[in-house]
Amino acid sequence: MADILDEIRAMDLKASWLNDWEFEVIVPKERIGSVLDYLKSRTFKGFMGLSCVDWIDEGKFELVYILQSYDLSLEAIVKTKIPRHRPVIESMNAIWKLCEVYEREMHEFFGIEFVGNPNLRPFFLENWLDTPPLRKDFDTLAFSEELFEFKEDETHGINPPERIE
Amino acid sequence: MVIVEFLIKLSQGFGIGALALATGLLFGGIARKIMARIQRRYGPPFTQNFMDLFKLLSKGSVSHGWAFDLGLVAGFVPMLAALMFLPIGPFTLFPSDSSLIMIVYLMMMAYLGMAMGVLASGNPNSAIGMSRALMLMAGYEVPFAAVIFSIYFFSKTGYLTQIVAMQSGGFMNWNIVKMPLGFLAVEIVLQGMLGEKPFDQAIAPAEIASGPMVELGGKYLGFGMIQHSVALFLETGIIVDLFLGGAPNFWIFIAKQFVLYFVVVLVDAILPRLRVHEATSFFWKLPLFLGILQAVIVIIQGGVLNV
Amino acid sequence: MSEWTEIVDYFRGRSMWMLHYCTGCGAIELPPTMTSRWDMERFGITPMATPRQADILLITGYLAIKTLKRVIYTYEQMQPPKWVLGFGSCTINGGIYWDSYNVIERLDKYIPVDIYIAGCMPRPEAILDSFVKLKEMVQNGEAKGYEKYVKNYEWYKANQDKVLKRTKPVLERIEKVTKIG
Amino acid sequence: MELTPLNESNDDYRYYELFIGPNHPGIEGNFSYILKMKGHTVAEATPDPGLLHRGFEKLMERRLWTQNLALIPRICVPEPDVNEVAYCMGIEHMAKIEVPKRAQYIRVIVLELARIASFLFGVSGLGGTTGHYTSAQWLIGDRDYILDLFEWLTGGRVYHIYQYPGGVKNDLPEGWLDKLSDFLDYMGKRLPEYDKFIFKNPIIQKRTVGLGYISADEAIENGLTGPNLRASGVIYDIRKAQPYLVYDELDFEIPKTGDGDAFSRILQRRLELGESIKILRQCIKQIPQGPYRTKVPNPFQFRVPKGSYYSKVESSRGEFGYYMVSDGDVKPYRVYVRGPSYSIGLYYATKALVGMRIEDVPVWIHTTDMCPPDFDR
Repeated sequence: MADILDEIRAMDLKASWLNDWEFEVIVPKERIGSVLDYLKSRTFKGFMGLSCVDWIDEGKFELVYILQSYDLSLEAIVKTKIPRHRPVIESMNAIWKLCEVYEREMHEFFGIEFVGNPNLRPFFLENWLDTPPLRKDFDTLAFSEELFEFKEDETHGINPPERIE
Repeated sequence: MVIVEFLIKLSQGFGIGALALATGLLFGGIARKIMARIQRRYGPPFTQNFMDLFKLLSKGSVSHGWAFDLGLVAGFVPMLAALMFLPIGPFTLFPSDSSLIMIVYLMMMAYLGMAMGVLASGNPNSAIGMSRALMLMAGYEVPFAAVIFSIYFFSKTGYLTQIVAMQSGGFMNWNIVKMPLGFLAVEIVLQGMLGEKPFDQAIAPAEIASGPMVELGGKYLGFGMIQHSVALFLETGIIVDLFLGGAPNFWIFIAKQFVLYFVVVLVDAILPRLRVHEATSFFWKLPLFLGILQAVIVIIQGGVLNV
Repeated sequence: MSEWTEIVDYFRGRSMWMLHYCTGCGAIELPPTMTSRWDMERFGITPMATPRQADILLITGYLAIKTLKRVIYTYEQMQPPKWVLGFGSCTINGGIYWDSYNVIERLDKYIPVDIYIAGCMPRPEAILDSFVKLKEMVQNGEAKGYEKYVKNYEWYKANQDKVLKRTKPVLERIEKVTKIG
Repeated sequence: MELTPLNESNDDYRYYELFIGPNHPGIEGNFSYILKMKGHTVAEATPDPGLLHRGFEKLMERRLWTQNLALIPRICVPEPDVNEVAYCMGIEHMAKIEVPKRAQYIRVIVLELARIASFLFGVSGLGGTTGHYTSAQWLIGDRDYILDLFEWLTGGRVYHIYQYPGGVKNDLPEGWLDKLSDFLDYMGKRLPEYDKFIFKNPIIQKRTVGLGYISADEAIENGLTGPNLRASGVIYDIRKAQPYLVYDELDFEIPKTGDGDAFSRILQRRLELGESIKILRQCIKQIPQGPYRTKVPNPFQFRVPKGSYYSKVESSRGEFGYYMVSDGDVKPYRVYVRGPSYSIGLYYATKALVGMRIEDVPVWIHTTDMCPPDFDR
């Protein structure tokens, strides 16, 4: 079990255990494809999820790939950072076809471009013209107040306030 | 005097229609109650179907073009017309010497009319539903035809009143005793005709959102409901006349009908729905086999042995 | 004439077919309401599969913007008389999602609601209670939400369009870093 | 006038579009597939999610760590406790809070009860889809006994908001375990009836056996988890492989069905239900006395140390994972939720539904037991 971490460290990557079954690997952006490919060949066949963290002060997006090995009962968390002002990264759909959907979601919620993903159409949101909503600089409360115009005093009575006969 | 006779016939016709409708609705209500009890519920009042129909007829409705309207009329009128040939207890409005064929033909016409109407709505769900209904019809009409053939051969007539008369004189004269296999086939066919599970593919709500009825609303659905109630009366009624020896009066007639329908409801409560091609191939296996076997037996009895 | 209306209203109240649009979490409390423990068929209320056949539109919970569009389509396909029940706090004022960017705040700005059921989530008793209340309202000729929709159509339409047909960003794109929360 | 030729090369005449959902009785929740149909057969399926999207991940960044406990059960409605437990376990790991043994047992009891409730709900959905309404009514009726137990324990029928970092909100009420044991006896009596009525029903078998076969490799490649994965023959259960809470002290098996078709998926759930009952019985016997929670600081000052963690729990649908990032503030910096239905509902379905007849689509959806809220979030 420990040797997988040694192997990864031998590739000049930072890796550490989070608990008995989870370890994290920090990978530079250019090598993410080859590292994921390597991990897949080392029985990490299950692709569990793709997440993104918006480190706004640092000006970086951190992409987090969560992989699962059913043979070793291990979970690998692979992290990479990309610049926030120009978020472009290669798509992983050559390794897992499934990635396509996760990337489509991250594209919609963070505005990250995945080079090589053929399908980055809108997914969860319809007619979305604002800042991608999960970015830290998107203010959901202001958006909600502006669009839905909800005011406390309107709640009384169920009639349209004006023009009621 | 012709006019008086016409008026009498007309009012009798209306009376029969109303009676059939009321009986059908009541049966539906009782079936809902039985179903609820099987499902450990209290269930609606058994008059619920009357209220539903009244409400539907008082509701606004949207038409989908003239073919839609015409189709519903074409689905509803032959059903009523078929009713006029059915001996209900001792009474038949239009005695005809080929009433059996007449009824079977008119019933089929009604379904085809319905098909034309709902297809005009343009909703793909109703198209799928109707194609399923027609496929199912292709399934159950074949064993039904085999049974009708046996009846014909056995009774040497298509005159329903006469078939009923031949069965008079006690239980042992009923066709159910003489042709048990045919009756079994017809009871299975009835399940399909009424569209009860496992043969409710046409209106499968979870698959195609109630199929042909998907675009029917308000008064149109009300007419659909009338058609279904009349069909329920007609289809159980024809089996009572063919196999259960008719009835000396109206009350016994509907009691016999209800027994038939009760079996259908019980089966409906415990079985899920088949796929449509499975249902059709089922009809072409067991009921058709029973029907043909019955026909063969009848031929051997009547033609060869001269019993 | 008024007696006839009273009779019609009486039967309308006794036979209400329901279309439950499972917009949100509330859908989970509907099966118990329909089934053996609470059995709403006692009151003549049956679930229906399509909007054409339904009298009641039961909105079970919050509405995402995308759902709102479908709900409006559904509502407009239903045939009068029709009534809307708003189920759960989310339909009243956004509930727990009051600050969400994708959940509308108040349902009756977009379609007329006859009865609200408060709570998150309301118990099946509350749903049945609202049905009984709606029945009384219908029988007394008070539930006229659908007429209000026709009368104030422009008002409703303007509200709907504001949310559904956005042509420019709602907020100005802020380049500078703002503190959230 | 020129007519468009009606031949093979003209696709418009061969296909039509059919919406299954969002407002369709055959689909679970508010979710939609746009099917391109040829006759009665599906030629292409496009999922259309987002109808339930509430922006949970955004809202959680705006609320305190403990406030979020009221928000997250709403991610998966039929089985809300999984979310609470996964989230609390994540906080406990990052903030290094010890959870007393009794609290861990209570969590196991709650999780397994929720699993049974979710099973009953799922199979009743299958009953509704195949037109087997009687079974749907019976199962939902029985599920209510569980909801009553939950109501007694937590005050809520559906959403419990019972877990708390460091343990649970309050101790088991007096006599609760006896009632639970009564319920298990009742369930034990009902199960053979269900077997006869549903799982041995020839028509249910006819409709599900051989439908939507998934091989083991395919299941792994497409990110399936939980019973769907195990039904394909990959025996992997987080409760066994990476035991959390007190699952390593309990004795239970992972049943094997392994045919990979729709029937083995529901059968897998049915067999796991038996194991859940076994677990619950052991918990009733083994649950120790003691405190039910570790005190944590005032929620307004409750800060989780800097760091990130992926915590996961085996739910009745598969792996529920929470990837949580803290920057040492009173609010989470980022929480990512991995719903178990995500990959099967949004990705695998586009491949699996192709070539299926329209009547099989809802049945397939219900046998995979997908839950749209957990991928819409």
